[in-house]
Order: sequence, then structure tokens, then C-alpha cells
Amino acid sequence: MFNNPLPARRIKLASLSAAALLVGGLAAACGGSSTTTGATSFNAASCTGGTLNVLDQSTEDTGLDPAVLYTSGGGAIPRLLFRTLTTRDTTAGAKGRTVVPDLATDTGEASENATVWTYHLKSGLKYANGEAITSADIKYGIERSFSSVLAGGPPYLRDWLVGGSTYQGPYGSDPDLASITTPNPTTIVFHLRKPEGDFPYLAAETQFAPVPKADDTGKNYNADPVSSGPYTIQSFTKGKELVLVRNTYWSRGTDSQRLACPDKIDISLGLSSTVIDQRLASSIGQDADAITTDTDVDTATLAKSASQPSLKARLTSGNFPDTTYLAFNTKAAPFDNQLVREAFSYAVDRTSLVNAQGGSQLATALTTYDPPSIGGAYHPYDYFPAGASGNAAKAKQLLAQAGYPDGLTVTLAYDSNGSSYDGPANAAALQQALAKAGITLKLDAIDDSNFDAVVTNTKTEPALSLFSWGADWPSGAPFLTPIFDGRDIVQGGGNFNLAQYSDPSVEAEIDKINQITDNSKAQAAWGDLDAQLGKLALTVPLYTVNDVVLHGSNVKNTYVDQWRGWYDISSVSVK
Amino acid sequence: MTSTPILTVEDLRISFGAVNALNGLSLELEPGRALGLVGESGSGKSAAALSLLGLHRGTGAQVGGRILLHPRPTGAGEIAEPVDINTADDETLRRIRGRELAMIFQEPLTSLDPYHRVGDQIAGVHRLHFRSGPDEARARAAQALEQVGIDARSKYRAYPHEFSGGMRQRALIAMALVLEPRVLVADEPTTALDVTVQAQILQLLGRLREEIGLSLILISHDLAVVGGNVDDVLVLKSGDEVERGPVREVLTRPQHAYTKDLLNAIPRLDAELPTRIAASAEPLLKVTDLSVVFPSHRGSAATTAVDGVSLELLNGESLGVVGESGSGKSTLGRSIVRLQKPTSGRIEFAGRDLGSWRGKALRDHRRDLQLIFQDPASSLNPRRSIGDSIAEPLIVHGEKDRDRLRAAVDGMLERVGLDDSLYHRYPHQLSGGQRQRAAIARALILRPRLVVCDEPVSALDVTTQAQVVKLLRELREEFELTLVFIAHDLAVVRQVSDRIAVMNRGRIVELLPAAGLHEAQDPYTRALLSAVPELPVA
Amino acid sequence: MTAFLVRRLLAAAAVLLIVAAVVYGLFYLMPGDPASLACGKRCDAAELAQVRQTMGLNRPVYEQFWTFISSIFAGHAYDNGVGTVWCSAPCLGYSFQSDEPVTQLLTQALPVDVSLVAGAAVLWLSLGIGFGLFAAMRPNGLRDKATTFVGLAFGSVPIFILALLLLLLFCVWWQVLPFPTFVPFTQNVGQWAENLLLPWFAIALTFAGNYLRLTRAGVLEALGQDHIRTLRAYGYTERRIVARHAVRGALPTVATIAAMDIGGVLAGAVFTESMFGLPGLGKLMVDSASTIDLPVITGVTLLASFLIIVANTVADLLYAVLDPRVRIS
Amino acid sequence: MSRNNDAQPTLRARLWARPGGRVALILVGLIILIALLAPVLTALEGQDPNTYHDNLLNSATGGGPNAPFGGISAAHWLGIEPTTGRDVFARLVYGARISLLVAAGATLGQLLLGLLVGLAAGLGNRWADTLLSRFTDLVLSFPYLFFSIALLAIVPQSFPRPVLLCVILAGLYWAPTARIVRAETLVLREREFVAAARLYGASVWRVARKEILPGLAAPVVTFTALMVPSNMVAEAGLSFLGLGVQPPTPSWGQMLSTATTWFQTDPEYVLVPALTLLLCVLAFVALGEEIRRAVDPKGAGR
Repeated sequence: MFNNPLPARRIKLASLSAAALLVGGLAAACGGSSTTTGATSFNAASCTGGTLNVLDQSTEDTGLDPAVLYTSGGGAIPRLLFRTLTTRDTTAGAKGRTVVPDLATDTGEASENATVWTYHLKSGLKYANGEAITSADIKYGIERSFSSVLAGGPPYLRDWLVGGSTYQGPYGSDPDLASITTPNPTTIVFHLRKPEGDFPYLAAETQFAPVPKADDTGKNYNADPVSSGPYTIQSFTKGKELVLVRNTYWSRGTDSQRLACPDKIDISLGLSSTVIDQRLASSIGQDADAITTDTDVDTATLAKSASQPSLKARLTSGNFPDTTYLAFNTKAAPFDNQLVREAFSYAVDRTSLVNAQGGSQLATALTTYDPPSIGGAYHPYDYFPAGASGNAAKAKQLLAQAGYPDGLTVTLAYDSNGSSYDGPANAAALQQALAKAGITLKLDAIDDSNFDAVVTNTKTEPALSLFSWGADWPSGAPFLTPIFDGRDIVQGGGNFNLAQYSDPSVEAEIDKINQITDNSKAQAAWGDLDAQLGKLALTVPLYTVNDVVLHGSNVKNTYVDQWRGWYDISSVSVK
Repeated sequence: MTSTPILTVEDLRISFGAVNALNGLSLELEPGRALGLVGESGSGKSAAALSLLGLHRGTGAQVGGRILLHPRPTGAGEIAEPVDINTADDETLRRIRGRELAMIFQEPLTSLDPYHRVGDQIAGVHRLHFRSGPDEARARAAQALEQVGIDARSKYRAYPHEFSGGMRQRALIAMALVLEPRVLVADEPTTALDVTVQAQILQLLGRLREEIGLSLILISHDLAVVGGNVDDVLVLKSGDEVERGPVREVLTRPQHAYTKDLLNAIPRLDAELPTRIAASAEPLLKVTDLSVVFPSHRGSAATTAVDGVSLELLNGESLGVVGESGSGKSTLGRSIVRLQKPTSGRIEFAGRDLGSWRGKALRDHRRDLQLIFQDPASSLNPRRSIGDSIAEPLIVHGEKDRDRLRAAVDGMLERVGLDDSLYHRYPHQLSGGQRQRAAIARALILRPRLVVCDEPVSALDVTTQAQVVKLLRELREEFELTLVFIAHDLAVVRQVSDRIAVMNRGRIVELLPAAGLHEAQDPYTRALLSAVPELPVA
Repeated sequence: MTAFLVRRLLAAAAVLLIVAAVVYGLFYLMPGDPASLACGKRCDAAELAQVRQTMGLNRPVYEQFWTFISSIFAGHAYDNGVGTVWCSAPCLGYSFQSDEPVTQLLTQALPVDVSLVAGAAVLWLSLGIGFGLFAAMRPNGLRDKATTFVGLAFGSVPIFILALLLLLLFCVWWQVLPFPTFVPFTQNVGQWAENLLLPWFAIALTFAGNYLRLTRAGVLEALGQDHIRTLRAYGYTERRIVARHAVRGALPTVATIAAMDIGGVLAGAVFTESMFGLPGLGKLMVDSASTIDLPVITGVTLLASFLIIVANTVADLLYAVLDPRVRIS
Repeated sequence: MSRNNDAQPTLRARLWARPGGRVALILVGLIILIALLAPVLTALEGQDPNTYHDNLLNSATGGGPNAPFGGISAAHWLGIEPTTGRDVFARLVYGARISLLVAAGATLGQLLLGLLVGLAAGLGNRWADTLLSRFTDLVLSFPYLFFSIALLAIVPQSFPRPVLLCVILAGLYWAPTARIVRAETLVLREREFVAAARLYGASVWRVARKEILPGLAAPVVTFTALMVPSNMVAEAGLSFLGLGVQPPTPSWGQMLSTATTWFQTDPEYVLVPALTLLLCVLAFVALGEEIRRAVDPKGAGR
């Protein structure tokens, strides 16, 4: 659903990122050679102890309220504090894209055509304050997320649960959401208004973490939430530092998905990417025990790693399933004409776009809407082969057919904040490429704080915009439904079906797939749907971003989980 | 004349680049004697004074000749051998300065360091030369202050800006005294001061000479000032010596034509008055109970500059206004031409209330009332040519024709005695006298009926002064002007006025006919009269 | 003196009120909507309205403004969902973004700028005045021209370029200093200074040129004045004249400008902070502007304006203290 | 300060007579010429500022130039931009246009506003003076950056950015000029030639125009000359923060902000715009300094 694995961190001014990048650029030089570790291999049984340092750009200045957090698969740090009904499989490789039970005993029993989902809690679950976790706490946690004082989380619950669209949360006059029932302290039942085979994925989000009603402090809960995970907050200064220590009531016995090796985790917040890069690359002192959950290495370190094997050995690449694409508003001329859309598809130069991201290690050209990293829902196709750098002749020909023999002039809306969608660089590259096909691209930079509001409002949506989309979980559903389901065209804001495309047969197909509870079958069906929609040229997929990350030399069992494309810090060890 | 001289100057020459300021001056100063150096601006007198302390060093001026300073006969002091100040090393010169030869300057207002207390500055000089401790230096400084008539107890810790001009000059003299020098070089020490204060300072200098046997070199443009205070006088003109001799000799029997000119140009209280022009009986200007109060501003208290002045001026009459600085005479003049808004009172001009005019009407009526300022260097825009400046009033009042403008300006230039070739010159290219003539031309080009002259000659050399006064007298007749002539100098005012108003602290203390000054009753008027330095009668 | 301060205080209050009003005005002209940012992705019109109401953004602008102003003096009660929290005066509201009191954010950021200015001002004053005197000793000589030019050159280097060069030299090529991160003074003085050394120099080098010129000009101007001639006539050495008396003449101007510059840096050194990654007021300002976090924007702007006003007042006071001729009333 | 220099040669002649002034004039002239001739120069080079050269980039190691030294070659005189391959020389000379345009426009705006407010305050009555002086102080105590950010966000993109930058810089930085103009006007209006002009009935407007303005010329020209480089730096700063002209229009500040990433791998790309900006600013500062010395030959004035 959201496009950026960094939780809602918006840096508007290029300067900050530029400065950050600068230090990053300098980092490798400052770093010197990395210290080699004692090379003892990792052993889960004896991995506990020590302090893990996390160096992050994120400021966490919106705090750690499970109702407000918008994570994919529970995120990195939130997952250390919040256990949810289900969670992602903590393992390297493709298996990491699967959903597994966490608080619950299984990933959910679906009934009545996948509209009713029932979960049973494991026994012996406790909060960090020693109290028992009950199903009512989970229900209460979910109910909180409906309150407007705690807005910000993913929208699915409101859409899926019966009565969700009108429910105002537990603080108002009507505190109870009837579609969630808790027949006993260890059972919770969800009643959905339509079949949703992906419900187990959703149950991995932090909204499904238990919140004890007695400890709820509303808006202020984000500073000191009650932990159900292996760690609890020792101290938290938003924007600066978060220190986690062991939750003594947690044990591996009830949690198979978190190793929780370090005794203490010290998270430095709001660092510049430069400083992070430099410290990780140099890996001196405490930084040998450091890792990041949100910062890519930059080009200088990349270039440096080519000649430094010890550095290269600590680099890992991963993918968060996302797609950056050109979005057509098919209700607006000239994009109501499929030939024009196809002409654009032929004209784009994906090489220059990939280069604009920092080259082939950091981005991969994409001709499908679903990126390969989404797993089973990836179905390769290239209906309008543009080659590496565009097929201007074919584009011109199509434009002529569409009635624009002399080319045409259109305006491209993009986010003026370079670090959010890489808008400016991409827009400039697209302008150059499309010019070869006789398309004059005028650029309309929209301020970051306003971009989504303008583009996702059907009243103000531009004819052409540069957009990107990321998966809330590795499935075709959250990737395709909001974008192509005609029933998801929301009037007056929050509309992500930018094509404003509506086809009853496609909608019927979506409903059909949603009823499939066999994941691999469902994903294959999503892939087929993508391939079918691709023919209509409703979007021009451009590229998917790769994350290249680095960790301190003493950190063991590091891998990039395939669900989010970042280090899974619940598994690492510094022992 | 047998005692050893303190100072022997031989063939002193000073030039600033291509300009020669002094062309070979020789003189000798004996202990206890006082020498006057007199000359107009450009005579080289100040350059000579500065050279005596070697103050041209490092400024780029070339100084030639010899300035020999002889040691004290007692053996005390800073030097044992005669020293040529022109060639002495820096350290010797430094020790001589202040200790042997002390100097006081024309501008007492700026000659003291504004950031330090007066007493400390004097003590500092003592410490520097005598390496005295702070207590001793302080005691000596206090003593010196008392010696010049300043109450050390209350004024020691004052800053210079808290002193009046006369007090500052006294403080500077105290600074000189604390070092017990042999010679005091006083460069125009009273020029910036009021006439009564001038008298006090001159008196103080005389007293010090008597009491401690100080030798004095007194530099002045004013023969009258020098006249009563020195033994010998030396007249300079354009860097050349014109005449020298015992002061009485020179002043009563001048040999050189220039000395004679100088003496003649000095306005005298006892000079014959020129013939009077008959004024008509109708009043042109009537001032009733005029007051001007400057409101308090940024900490300073409100001041009453003009305090209930009433006077009447007949058409064609000339009224002199005399007073010292701060007497309110200029404010009165500015109020009459409505440059200054009165706080209360009424000014009638030709039977109409001046205060009733506003905006355009006021601007139109302005042409009847003009003012000639003290300093033509300031009253003429330095960025406009002379002709431009004189033509401007006509342009403002609607004349557009270039030829007529040019003709009018040329005519006026000629009338005030300026060549029309000066039309395109700028003020800084003219002499002081020429500038004031141009300023007069600008004031008169609109043919005003009343002209206020605010110290119109006090910035000029004495010979120029006489010429400009003469010009004003002529113009008054020719243009049938009614004049208000403001000055600090009674003798000058007397030359152009029918009646004289004496002002003190915003009030007119006495109003006398010009011919009847000697009949003055008011003590202030009498004090003013007696403070005017008098020349020995020929 | 007291009257002066009271008058300045009243004037400052008026200025701050206007600044706050202008910020509110500009905020409502800005295209972004903090409610839609808080609401997250895929927030429909009804939800948005709900969030807007919760944030109090649905009320008329003047009402919001009044609440803001009154809570500075009287405090304000905020609804956090389950109850109310009391924000005691001076209350600048709660951040939209982090729900923390704005006053807390400000008190976290200010020490960074205080640290920045403390070291930088010492450096730029000693460099500027020192070299200014050096230049003024022999005006128009070679060393005067050389120092003046170098000062001028440093003064005209954009600070972000200078910062870049310093980082490159000291952290990359010579590797003698760490990449700056802010360590509080109270935590470790040595690390505090070590980390701030580069930012200090970046600021000081760009500012020192101006002080060099001011000092040089002030000293030369003083040297041409009559009272210096008096000192010469009484046998003071040139060195003493320059060091004791001429520099005294330059001091009021230098001190005044220094006070204002210090105020300026305190109010947020945006480029320095962003280049060296320091979390000061400048960064807070930039961040809050990008998240259109109105309470923080207003709080930072007010604090910045306040600091500038205080600096100007101090400048005037300093001038009066250093120049006995000037009277404060 | 000597004000009696009308009959002396013109400012330009006086500048030319000074060796430093001559160097500064030539440098500034050269910079202006380069900006004016940007299309000719790039045509000579055979490049344009917006064409991508992906074939010259090494995509696998981050998108930097394949060739060493930033890809400097006979075809690309100052190399190419990493990740796009656009020609650095072409972007630099076109960037000069923005830099100069904004610096000149902003300075002009500051000058006009400063003169207007300063003269009105200096010549008006006490109320007008107090009001305008307080207003000037108010503007000076506004944190400029927030206002720049806010204004740049408020004004729609369709409004030409360089003009907007001029308006913002002028609108936020006229106050120092106004202060100087006011102070000088207060001095001048006390001069007797101004009183004389009032005496013969000149209107306030005529006094301002004929008597005050010529006297303001020297201090204002001196001050304004130094505003040009500071506006240049301010524009570069705003562009560096991403608030300046929008891509693909080249500007130096923007080049610098992207270049910071490449210090390690492609230092040439940082040094070229940094040194260019530095040189330009220095040239203009030197010119301003020379103007000051030519106007005030004693060199003691500030």
C-alpha cells in the first residue's frame, strides 16, 4: 500500500539529504578498512548477550503507537515490541515472504467463503508488565486504530470489517465494534464484509498487536507503549534515541519468529545517511556491533566495494516489492486514447531512469506492474518493447495513428522532493526521452506535502503523473486491487486508482481471487490478472528499487528478509 | 635677550606633496616668552605648529630645516643635549612630546578621547612620562585640574562629552600642565569658543605664564586675540613670513601692506558707522511672544531655545542679533523664515500670519523670505554646479526658459562679484568667499523682501569677511532688503545693523540702536562688550 | 534603562504577535494539508474531515490563532483520546507530527545552536579583531592588502561550500576529525568540542572577514581623529595608541554587529546544521516546514524572531555601555 | 567621506584607473559575456545542457562517468554529470544565466524598495519615520528561510521561478538598504542646502530628487554593489536546498547539491560548480570592494 519502507519519514529539502549523501560519499574514505570478526559461526542457542547498535535515519518522531504505525510485516523495530496475530516468516530466502502464526496458534481459520476469520491465542502470553495478553486486548488495539486521534495506519480494516466504514473508535459514544468478537480470552473472530484470502497477511500489521485498555493513554501512548515482544522500552527520545532492553516475561518458548539475541538494543535516530554509511563502513569500536534498518549505502561506497572485498562481503542487496510508474488518468485527454498510452510506453528510456537512481545495483528496469520481488504474483511480460533506451520510431508511429502526427504536449506532475519519489531526476530524464518521440513534456513540480493530496483526489488529478506503489505484504492483492479495482475509485481524496479504470469483469476476477485461500494459487491468479491488465497500458511501469545495505563487521546472522527488503534485526547477534 | 633659547627654528620648510605650506621659517623662543603666529587660512601657521612636535612624521608631509630643542639649564627634563626634532629618533621624540613641548588644539570638542574619563586621560599622560603609580598620577591629575579651574572632586570621573567647550579646553591645558613642560604650543585654542569663554581661556593662559614661567606659542588667525597675550608676533601669509616684531610695534605701526590690510579688516567696536538708509515707517515683520521648545529626545531634556521673544522690524530696516552659542539667535532666525516651527507665538509678515500658510501657498510665499547660511560649503549642494544651484529657485518657481535662466543667473553672479565663468564650477572648486557670494546670489535671485543672514561671515577669513560685509551692505541698499543679521561678533553686527538685539538663553536681554552700544545697561551685554579682545590703539 | 527595556519588551511582544499572525496567514495559504498527512495514505473525505476536526483545523483561523496566543499565557488542555492533558504556560501547543509539546522540541534544539554560537563567536571575534588590527597597523601595505583580501575571500565563500571543503579536508583526506554528530556539553565536553570544531570554523571563517573589515575600518577611522593626535602629541607609542585607544573606537560597532550575528546564528544556522547534521533550530524549522507542522513552525519562528529581537536589544545596550556618549532611555 | 567628487571622472573611469578595479571589471564583464553567449558557447562545444548520455555512464557502479576525471574530453570540456551524462560545461554556462539574472533582479528590487522606504522614512514626518522604521525592523527579525519555503510553496509552479526568487530575495532583504538610505537621508536633510531648497519653495519630491538622491549615490552604489554577490550566494543556497529553479533548468546551487554525493567518486563534478560559484562571487565582491574604494578613496569609511 505504501511506497516507502521508511515509516512516513518525509524529508522535503534536498539539502538535508544532500548533506547526508555527502557524508555518505565521503564515508568510505573515512572508514578505512573494516575489522575482521573472530569468525565464529552463528549459533542460535548461544547467540544471546551484548548490545546491538542500530543507526537509522528515521526519527520515529511520530512515536511507536501500534495503531498509528504503518509497517510492512510489522516493520523492523516495532516487531521487537509488538507481537501480532500472525507475522512474517523469520528466515532468509523466498520463504520469508510467507505468513506464519505469532500470538495465534495458526494463520487463521477461514470460513464462510473467507469472510469469517478465527484465531486462537497461544497460552502463557504476557506483556512486559507481567499481565496476561487476552483476545480482548487485540480487539481493543484494533478498535483504537479507528479513532481519528490515532489516524495514520493502513486502511484495510476500515474497508474490510463489517461496520468498519462508520466506526469511530473506542473513545467515542459507540465504543464497540461488533464485527470483532472475543468468545473467550484466547479466541478472536473477525467478520468481513467480503471475502479476503489475504487476511492472514493483514494480521501481521501492528494494528493486530494487543493493547491493554487500562494502560491506554490515547495520543500519548506512542511514547511508551506496553510491549508484548521480546524487548521493552528503556528510554525513548523521539528524533534522537530509543533504547530497548529485554522483556523478562517474553520467552522463545512462545515465540518461534524472534531470536532476540542481544540483551540490549540501542537505536540512534535521525542520523544522516552519510554518517550511517561512514560508521558502518569503518565499523570501528561500537560500530562493529551496528546495523541499520533503513539506510542504503550510496554510490561512493558501491564504487569502493568493487575494489575492497572485505567491504563487499558486508554488502547485501534486497528488494521491497515496489514499482515506480507513469500513471495515466484515462478520464483525461489524451490518455483516454490507448494508442497514446502505448506510444508513451514505447517512448520511455528505462536506462536513464535506472541511472538516475544510481545505476543498475540500485534499481532494475521493469515492464510489468508486479515486480519480481513480489514472488508468485510476478508474471513477466513486455507488451510494448521499448528496449533499453526507448523506441521513438514506434512511439511516433502510434501517435500519428492516434491523431498526433506532429507530436503532442502534455504536463507531467511529480513530487518536487527529490528523496521521496526521486521526482525531479526522473521527470527530467523522462522529458528528454519523450522528446525524441515528439512528445513535449512540461513539468509540474508539486510540493511533497501536497503531492498525494493533489494526485489522489479525482477532482484535481493531473492527466499524467509520476507515481510509485509498494506492497503492504508480498501478494498481488495489495498491489493490484487499489490500483485497478474500479470500486476503489474514491471520490474526494485517497484514490489510488489513478487510471480511474473500472471494468466489471476485472472486478469479478478480483473477487474470485480473494476467495482463494491457497496462497500459491492466489498469487498465480494475481500474476495472470497483471498480465491481462498490462495489455491496456493503464500505466507505464518504469523500474523497481533495490536496497543495498551494509552492517558492522561483528554483527552475525544478517540477512535481508524477502518480505521487506531490509535487515531482519530480530535475528541478528553481536555475540 | 641674553638667556639661552628653548627652541631654535632654522629655515623650517613644510610641503604636502606639491603644495608648499611653509617656505623657510626661522625663529627663536626664550624661556617665559610668548610668541604669536598670525595668519589667515593657508598661511602655514598650523603646519608650523604641528612640526614643532614632529607631528608630521608618518603623514607623508616633507619637513625640512632644523628645529632645535635645547636642554633645560637645570639639567632636569628629558634631554641633555640639543635635539633636532626633525631628525630625532622616535623614542626621543616620544619623550619630548608633552614633557618638553606640550600642545593644545583648536577643537577641544574632539581632542579628548571620548571613551575615557577626563581625569584618567590626564593621569595616563603623567604615568606615561613619569612612570608614576596610579595613586600619584591620580593626585597629580586632580591637582592639574584644580589648577585650570575645574573642580577635580566632581569632574575627575566625567567623560569629555559631559564638559562644555571651555571646560574641555581647560582639561587639555591641565593635561599639558601635569607634565610641567617648558613650552605650550596653542593652535587656535579659542577659535571654537564663545567670546566670553575665549576671554577666560586667554586669561588662564596668561596666568599660567606668570605663575610657572611657561613659554607660549600662540597660533591664531585673529590679531586681536594675539594682541593682548603675547610678547612678539610673527605674521604669515601663504607660507612666507610677512612681518615680525614686538606685538605693540607691529600692531600700532605695521610696516607691511598685508599686515595693514589685516588690521583694517578687523571690525572694531569703535569704528565709525556707515551712513544709514532711512527705513519706512510701516512694519514688515512683527514677532509676538515667540517661543521654540525642542522636545526631549533620546534622553536629553527638553530645551527652550527661544523664550518669549517679541520684536518689530520696519520695512527696509536692518536688525542685528547678537548672542553666544545656545542663545537661541539662530533658532529665532530660522523661525522667522519658517524653517523652524514655533512652539507658540505669532509671526506676521507684511500683515499676514506666517503660520497660516500651508503647502503650495507656503511654497509660493517662500520667495519673499530668504536665509543666508553660515557655512556656504554646506549650504550649496556639493553635487551641483554653482549656476545650477542659483538657477534652481527660479526653476522651482516656474521659470523654464533656459536662456532667461542663464541670463538671470549671469546677472546675479556679476552683481555679487563673481565671474560668470564660475557658472559650471562646483562649490569645492571655489574659495570660501566666492562660495558665500554664490550663496548670497541664490538667496537674492528670487528678489526676497526679507533676508535673514545667519552668521554669514563667521566661517571666513578676516579680509574676506570685510569684503562680504561690504557686499551685503551694498546689496541691502540696491535690493531694498529688510535684514536680520545674526552673529556672535558684536563688532561685525554693528557694521550692518540699525538696531542690535542682544540675546541670552532664548531671550532678548537688550535692544539698542547700533550707535548706542556703549550705553548698554544689561550686565550680559556689558560682559559681551568687555570680552571682545581689543587691539592697541594706533 | 528600565523604561528602555520595558518599551523594547512591548515592541517585541507586538513584533512576535505580528510574526505569529503572518506565519498563520502563510500557513493557510500553503497548499499542503497537515490533516491529510496525519491521516496517512488512502484517507477518504469523511476520515479526513474527522482528523481535521480532531486536530482543530476545522475551526476558523482566527479562533485557532486565538487559542494559540492565549495558551502561551494561560496554558491549554488537549484531548488525547482517553482524556485531557494539560499543557501549562508558556504552551506553544503540541506537534502534529510527534505529539510532543513544542516547548520541549525547542528546548532540545536550542542547546545545539547555543553550542554552535559559543565556539564560533569566540573564533570569529578573535580571528576578525586580531587580523583587523594586524591589517590596520600598516594600512595599505602588503600585509594589509593580503589579510583584507583573504578575509574578503573567506567571507564570500558560501558556507555550504566551505563546510564541504572542511569535511573533505579534515574527515576524508587527513582524517583527523570525526564526522560531526552532536554530543551535549553536559555529556562530554571533549567530544562536544571535537565534534563542533568543524562547524565552528565553517561559521567563524565566513564571519571573520566582516569583523576584520569592521575592526580595520574602525581603527583607521579612529586613527584619523583629533583625540588620537592629542595622544601622539603627548608621546604615546603608536602600538599603544592602536591597541588601547583606536581599537576602543572600533569596539562599539564590532560588539553591536557581533551581538546581532550571534542572534542570527542562534535563531537557526540552517546551512551549517544541515551540512554537519546537527539537530538545531534550523533543522527543526526545515523539518516542520516540510511536514507543515503548524505548532512547530510557529514555535520555531517565534523563538527565532525572539532571539533576533533580544540580540538587537543587547546590541543597543552594548553600544550604550561601550560608548559613554550614547544614552539609553 | 568626500562628497565633493562630481567634477572628478566617472565612477567607471575611476575604477578602470585602479589595477584591482580593472581586473574586477574584466572578470565581471567576462562572466556576463559568458552568460549572454551561453547558446553560442555550447554550440561551439557541440552540446546542450539537457541531452542525456547514458552510454558514457557506468551503470553498475552507481552511474558515474565511465571515463576518468569526470568524463572530461574534447566533446565534453568539463565532463559529464553522473547518473545523467548531461554536459557539465553547458549546464554551467546556462546556470550562469540564472545566477546572474536572479542576482541582478533581486538587487534591483532591493535597491528600489530600500530607496523607497528609506527615503520616505528619512524625509517623512516623525510618524512616518517611526512606522517605516519599525516595519523595517520587523522585516529584519523575520526568519527568512521559513518565509522562502512558504512562499515558494504557495506560489504556483506556473509562475516563473527566477522572477519569484527575485521577488522573495528583494522582499526579504530590502531592509538593510532601507536602513542605510534612511540614515544617509537623515544626515543629508540636516545639511543646509536642503534647508535652502525648502526655503525657496522646492517640494518634498523635488528635494528628494534633486538634493538628496545625488548625495545618496555614493553610499548606496557601494552597498548595492556588495548586494549582488550576496544575492548570488542566496540564490545558490536556495537552489542547494531544492527551493530554487526546478529541473531541468540548470543552476549552480542545484548542481552543487547533487554533486555532494559524488565527492568521493567524481570530485571533478563538485569542484567545477563550486569553484565557478566561488570565482563569480569573488569577482563581484572584488568589484564591490573596488567601487567602495573608488568612491571613498581614504579607505577608512565603512
